[in-house]
Amino acid sequence: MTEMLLIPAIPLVAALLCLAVKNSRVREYVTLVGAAMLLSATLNAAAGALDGMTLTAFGGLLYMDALSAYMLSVIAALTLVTVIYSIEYMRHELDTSVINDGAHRHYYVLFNVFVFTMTIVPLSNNLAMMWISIEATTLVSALLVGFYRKKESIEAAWKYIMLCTVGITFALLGTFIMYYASATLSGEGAGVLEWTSLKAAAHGLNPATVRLSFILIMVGYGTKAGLAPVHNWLPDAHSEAPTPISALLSGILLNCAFYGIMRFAVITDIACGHAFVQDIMTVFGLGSVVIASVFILMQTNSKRLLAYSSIEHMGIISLSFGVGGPFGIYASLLHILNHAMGKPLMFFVTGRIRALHGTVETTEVRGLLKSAPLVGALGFVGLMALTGMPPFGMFISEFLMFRGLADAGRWGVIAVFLAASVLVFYGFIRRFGGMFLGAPPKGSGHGHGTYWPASAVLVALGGGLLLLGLYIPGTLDRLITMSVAVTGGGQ
Amino acid sequence: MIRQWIEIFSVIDAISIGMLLTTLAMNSVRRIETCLKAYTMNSLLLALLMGVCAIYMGIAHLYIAAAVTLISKGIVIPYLLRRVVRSLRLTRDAEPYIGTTMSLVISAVLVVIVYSSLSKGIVVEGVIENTLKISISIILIGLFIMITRKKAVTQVIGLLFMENGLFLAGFSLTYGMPTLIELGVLFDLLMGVIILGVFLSQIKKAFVSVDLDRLTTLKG
Amino acid sequence: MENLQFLLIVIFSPLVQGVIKKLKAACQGRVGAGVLQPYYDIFRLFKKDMVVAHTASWIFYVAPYVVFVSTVAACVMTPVVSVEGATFGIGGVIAIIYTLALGRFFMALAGLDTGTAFGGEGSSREMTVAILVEPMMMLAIFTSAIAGGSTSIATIARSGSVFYSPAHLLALAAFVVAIIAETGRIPVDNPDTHLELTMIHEGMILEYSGRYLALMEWAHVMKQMLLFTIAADLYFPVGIAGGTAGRGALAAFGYYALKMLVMSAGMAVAESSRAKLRFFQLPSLLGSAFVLSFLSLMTFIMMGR
Amino acid sequence: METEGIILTASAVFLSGMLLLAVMPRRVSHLAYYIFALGSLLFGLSALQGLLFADAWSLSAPISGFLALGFRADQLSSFFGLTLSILGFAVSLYSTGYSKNAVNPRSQGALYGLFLLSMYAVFYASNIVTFLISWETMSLSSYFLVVSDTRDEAAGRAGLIYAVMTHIGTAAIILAFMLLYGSTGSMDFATIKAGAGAVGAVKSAVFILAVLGFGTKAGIVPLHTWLPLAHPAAPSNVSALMSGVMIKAGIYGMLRVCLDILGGDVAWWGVTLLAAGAVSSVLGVMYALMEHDIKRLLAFSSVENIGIILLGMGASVVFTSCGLSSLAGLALAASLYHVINHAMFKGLLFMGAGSVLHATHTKNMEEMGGLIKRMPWTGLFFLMGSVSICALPPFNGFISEWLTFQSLILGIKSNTLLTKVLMLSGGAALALTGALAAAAFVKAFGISFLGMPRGDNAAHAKEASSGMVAGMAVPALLCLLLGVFPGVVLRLVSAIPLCGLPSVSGLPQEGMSISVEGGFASLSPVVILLLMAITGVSVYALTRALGGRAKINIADPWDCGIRRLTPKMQYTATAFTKPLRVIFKSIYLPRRDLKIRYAAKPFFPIDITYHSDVTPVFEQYLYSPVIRGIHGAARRVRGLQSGSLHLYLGYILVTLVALLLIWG
Repeated sequence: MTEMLLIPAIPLVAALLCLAVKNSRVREYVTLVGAAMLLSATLNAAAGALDGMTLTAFGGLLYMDALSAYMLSVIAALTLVTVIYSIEYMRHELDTSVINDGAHRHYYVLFNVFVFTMTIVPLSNNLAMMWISIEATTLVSALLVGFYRKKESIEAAWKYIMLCTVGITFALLGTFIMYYASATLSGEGAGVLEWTSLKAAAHGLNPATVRLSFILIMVGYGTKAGLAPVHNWLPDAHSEAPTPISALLSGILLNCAFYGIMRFAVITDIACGHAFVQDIMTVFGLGSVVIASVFILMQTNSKRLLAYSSIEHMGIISLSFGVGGPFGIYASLLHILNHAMGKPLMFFVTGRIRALHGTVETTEVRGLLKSAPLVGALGFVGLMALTGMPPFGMFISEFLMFRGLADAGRWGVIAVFLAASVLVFYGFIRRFGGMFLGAPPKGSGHGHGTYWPASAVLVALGGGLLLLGLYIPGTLDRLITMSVAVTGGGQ
Repeated sequence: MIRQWIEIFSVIDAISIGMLLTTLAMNSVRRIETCLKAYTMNSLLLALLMGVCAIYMGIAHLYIAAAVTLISKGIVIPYLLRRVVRSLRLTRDAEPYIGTTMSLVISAVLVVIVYSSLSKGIVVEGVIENTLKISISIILIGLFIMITRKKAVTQVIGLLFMENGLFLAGFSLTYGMPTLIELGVLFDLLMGVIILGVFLSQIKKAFVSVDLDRLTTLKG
Repeated sequence: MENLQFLLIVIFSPLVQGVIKKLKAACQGRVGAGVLQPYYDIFRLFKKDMVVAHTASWIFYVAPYVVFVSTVAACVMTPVVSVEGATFGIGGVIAIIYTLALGRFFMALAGLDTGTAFGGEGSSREMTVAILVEPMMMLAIFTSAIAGGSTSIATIARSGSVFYSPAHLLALAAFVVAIIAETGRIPVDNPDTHLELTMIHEGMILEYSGRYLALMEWAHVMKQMLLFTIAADLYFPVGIAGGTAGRGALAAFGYYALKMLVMSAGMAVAESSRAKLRFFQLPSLLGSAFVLSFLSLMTFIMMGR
Repeated sequence: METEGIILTASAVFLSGMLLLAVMPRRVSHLAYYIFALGSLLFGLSALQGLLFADAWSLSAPISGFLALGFRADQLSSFFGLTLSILGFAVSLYSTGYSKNAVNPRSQGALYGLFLLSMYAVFYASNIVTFLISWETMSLSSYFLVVSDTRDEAAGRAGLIYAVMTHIGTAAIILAFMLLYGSTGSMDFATIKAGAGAVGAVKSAVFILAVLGFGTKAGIVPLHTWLPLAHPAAPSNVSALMSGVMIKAGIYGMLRVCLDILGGDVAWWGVTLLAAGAVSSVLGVMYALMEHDIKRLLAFSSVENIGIILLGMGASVVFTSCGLSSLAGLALAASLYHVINHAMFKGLLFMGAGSVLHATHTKNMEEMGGLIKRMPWTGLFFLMGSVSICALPPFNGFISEWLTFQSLILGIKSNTLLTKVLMLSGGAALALTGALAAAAFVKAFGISFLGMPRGDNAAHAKEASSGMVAGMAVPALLCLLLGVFPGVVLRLVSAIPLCGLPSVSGLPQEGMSISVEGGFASLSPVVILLLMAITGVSVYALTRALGGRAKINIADPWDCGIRRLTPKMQYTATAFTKPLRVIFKSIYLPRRDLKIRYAAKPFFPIDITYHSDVTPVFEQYLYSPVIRGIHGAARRVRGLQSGSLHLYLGYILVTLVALLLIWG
């Protein structure tokens, strides 16, 4: 109970403190400490979940099982990472007087509120509650996307909020219809929209109704999760937001939205049979992978390129979740973690490139391996990881997805996916490889204040990806397996 | 005895159809003030419908819901929007991408699609049988309006229409959710509108106009 | 005893060369030198001092020995008058051809070693010709090998199985062209000239003198007689000792001498009745020979004989 | 000592070397290569044990609940492991000298170690996921080695093409493996093999994918285009390993999947392999002939040799499909023999090229010449390598090509007309290849090592350091030994069940000589060698007897009396191959441009620039159009993200409506 309530409380308090304090350094440390506490609280709760206990609060409004615990730990861990990098990034912005102190405070307040909203998502058992929190994440992050108040950032934020609000409207409609489906079954009442009770009653739900609701959910949350063909806000928002925020958006926000889809998919799976869910999620997943691959090929702005790669990876996650089975869902969850490590790593790298060269255009930067060895090397690590190369984590999750697809006999899907992955690799190595290799231009790489913990974080992320490529620690393995059990997959 | 009256004259259907008509009207309206009026009308109808249902079923918290809707959608949001519009000195919307007749046709098609796909799929009975279909049609038409309109403000209005439709749907499907949830939803929407207002003025500042054709620098 | 029959080639090859020269002279209405002239030349060269270019490396000094040695080794593997003998198991016809190729390889290197234009020209052309000749020779031999059920010349010769079939005649035709090319005779090369633009073989060994030249020349005539011998074994094995129509050793000698004489005559006539081709017309000649040998192979596969 | 133990120690040695590189100062970083040499020795020891005593060790470690890293050695893996160990040892020795002038020796050294280790992992991987991980690690480490000289823009481009091509190949491999897994339900090669009967329908699909995937790595024409770019761009010690062993990993993959797992008993598979082999060998060597960049020449010749290996493999498959198991064994033995041979001489030649590059700072043969006088050892070893690769007795190349010839001629025993014709045509192709190769390497050795120096760098070249010489000596010696004692190799090869030689009537190795198919042909190279030695001695004696001591007068070469022969007057590499450019112009599509600036037309030119090269057919007519097409399509698709919010909203509406219509 309390340990669960602690999780959202911490960032909320941090936000209020940031609002209060004048000194920018203090703000940073408040946020840092908050993130650290958040992580410890989450892991503590997750440890509980590992022992198979599920927590509830506010009469089942909040609820935590292995899956929520897993998502929360990813969120908390990435939050800490991002805070550490934010410190370096925002200091640089202050020093180069891109922003003033007010904006600095503004940033940290919103940052914490954003984290708060995201922690609510996995905790909410009531599906409408989940919707509210997801919508809340949109509203807060929109302000962060528009942080710079430049033309482009405002445009990006506008598109982001417009598209996501429209999308999420359908998600709410879907939720209503789900409510109706369960209400007609088990009468009115507060418990009607609770995931736990819905899952329990799923067999009896009217398939047609549930199908309609899931279609709406898929479009609604899919928009937010950046699944093609309703992904269009994503490249703009990711490229215009401050780099740490881009990392958060792509690393966990997308997954929060996808988390909503997961919860609904579980119910739909039981109510309408697996085929329907598998087909619709495969369509969205494969579509995202293919479209993203084509866009990656031609992209020269490294942040936009990474944004499209996020679309690709959400596609992979959806694809593998859709195929289901013992491997598919495991792969999907594992891929969420891998992506939450690889994408921030790459975003931070581009952040440092921006600090070094003042641009993120791949065509204008050369020879990073020479001028900034750490950035160059880790950049290559991130590149290989994101393109699903062994010995990095994503290869394992993608391989498990192949296994799932092979079990389902979906050779065509594998073939198409592999073709697309070749394009992705081509685009990545062509663009980023060009940045890292070659001779650095004269007088480039004027050093900027790097914050050593940030460097440590970069190394840690790279190391983590390598580790997950060769060995998945027992606890993690168990947590994921239990989450798979929660979704009812694996039988 | 009122219940019979309501049933005889099938008031609920009447009101919801009224909402549909106000939405369809958006296809032809050009002056932004008028758009706002149409929206206000639409919201008032929604509140009225809730009220009627409250009487019809005599569920206490439906009165609250109706009241909240009336205040937020019928009064607060239009007021906010009007202020924004005034501050931005907007009068007419630019010519939409699709002409009036054509867009009316498309809206009709959307309605047909909704009716067909719902009647073969989801089964709902009782007073709300039509309301649901109408509400989903309203949502789609609202989206369609957003697609055709060029000015940011009119897009926001389209979005608000969608939300009215959404509320109609939610209401007809759930007879008002647990109040807490409902308030949360409303709060979110309110925040959304406010933030949209903020961005509207920022757009005005940055781009000199709120003509959305200019918001196309990010592509590829 | 029969293991030493290769000495016949080593010893008599200059004689064959002499005979060919004599017959050629006869065809051209000259008297010509005596048939023993090549011996005199070789012996004289052995006694002479040597002039070596300062640009030469050790390759230049080694090459003559390698060429000579490889040719002898090839001779050892070839049955001359008798198919009995332990030395034929050392390696079949493929081994023979590749051993000869070793000699050619070093000769070409020697041509490049001194860094003169003639040497380079000679090597370049030699290798070019080799590229066109070697495959066709191989194919011609494949036919016999398949027919004889072995790639060892002795076995092929012993099993006088299906000779004088269309396949064999085609193969023979190709092989004759191969011999002409390999021995550097008209119309492929002109053995008698040192005119810069036409030399192939002579170009490569232009820098040589004294005993090295002697070795080179000797190896060359040995190679010529060796090829005659192989042709005889593959296509006219009549009268070879231990063969199907096996005679005694003496008769075998007789037959062998006769075959050599006939071939020399043919060579002489061919050479004096034709003009040398331009280098870039060679491909058409050798290419058609290649087609012949390929056809022979195909006909054999189709018809089985 | 237990083989597992040896393996683990060897791996530990490698890792320690890599770690040491991280900490040790730049100056002494070359010492790490001694550690790698030691590691290779240990691996070699274990591989020998695996082959001689057929002890199959296996190791495994879990990745997650469902996946495990697994390694197992059977004779096939051990054979390739042995090949790698020998060359790895030699190249590591060589690198102790060569790496001294590397741009970034430490990272290069670490990558080198990783590269070697990953190749072992590929050969010993026992399940799909392990294989793929090792495979990609191998590709990546080699990619980074190719681009390791970051100053070199061309290397960057070569690396890009290499990376993309290899990734395409990997995609095909993954699909092939997934088909195998899907139809047998197992990830472990042994289990898959056991259940291979169930593969059935998709069998041929797997074969095609495997040939495409592994063929890309092996460099089969027309999938070879990356090879002549990447191999020359890499540091020469790495080029030696890439050409010597890495491309054989492709061969290993084909053997493992198509022959070992799927049984390789389908006639048209063999036909396909034969055709691929013939084309690759002929075209490969033809392009090699036209190269003036010595490393590119060697790279193209690798394509040729892969072709020869494939000829043997294809023949073996055909024979298996005809039920002629003994001949199948023979053909496969030939192809495996060529695998180890090519590893030796191509490794040697690349090391030699490396020393030349090291000494003259150029890869262009037109600037070399006369090197044999300044670099006697390198010259000698390069010559030995050239003789071996031209399949001239008594060196090793001859043995394997001889065996290949025999198996192709014996193709007459196969049971369909097509296979008979194809195999003998393959023989013709092999003959042609041999002749072309001879020309190519007369050029390679003659132009760069003989004659007069064509440039200052060549004139002042220095012999390579002792470490490099030692590194070259090892394979050079082996080239001779493997050529003289074929029985040894054949015994090792015959330990591989695929060759099934114990059951074969062909190749009973009676001591020194080998005989094929009950005396169809026989060969005893050692006798040939002895013959040559004896004749050599006796001839020398004869000349002494006839002419006494040689009296040699050193003089200028014959210069037609113009008194000074300059290096410019020598035959150049271009001139050497001119006749072939003319003869085979339909294949080469040669391009020449001749620029003459006149003082007074037409008799007094100031200078003449002549440039001539051949059209890269596959790049120009196969790859460029495809790439251009893809780029064009991608550019057009980008229109979807036009930046118009209305359009995006439209997507949402359309998507929703579509879904409603499909599933609603």
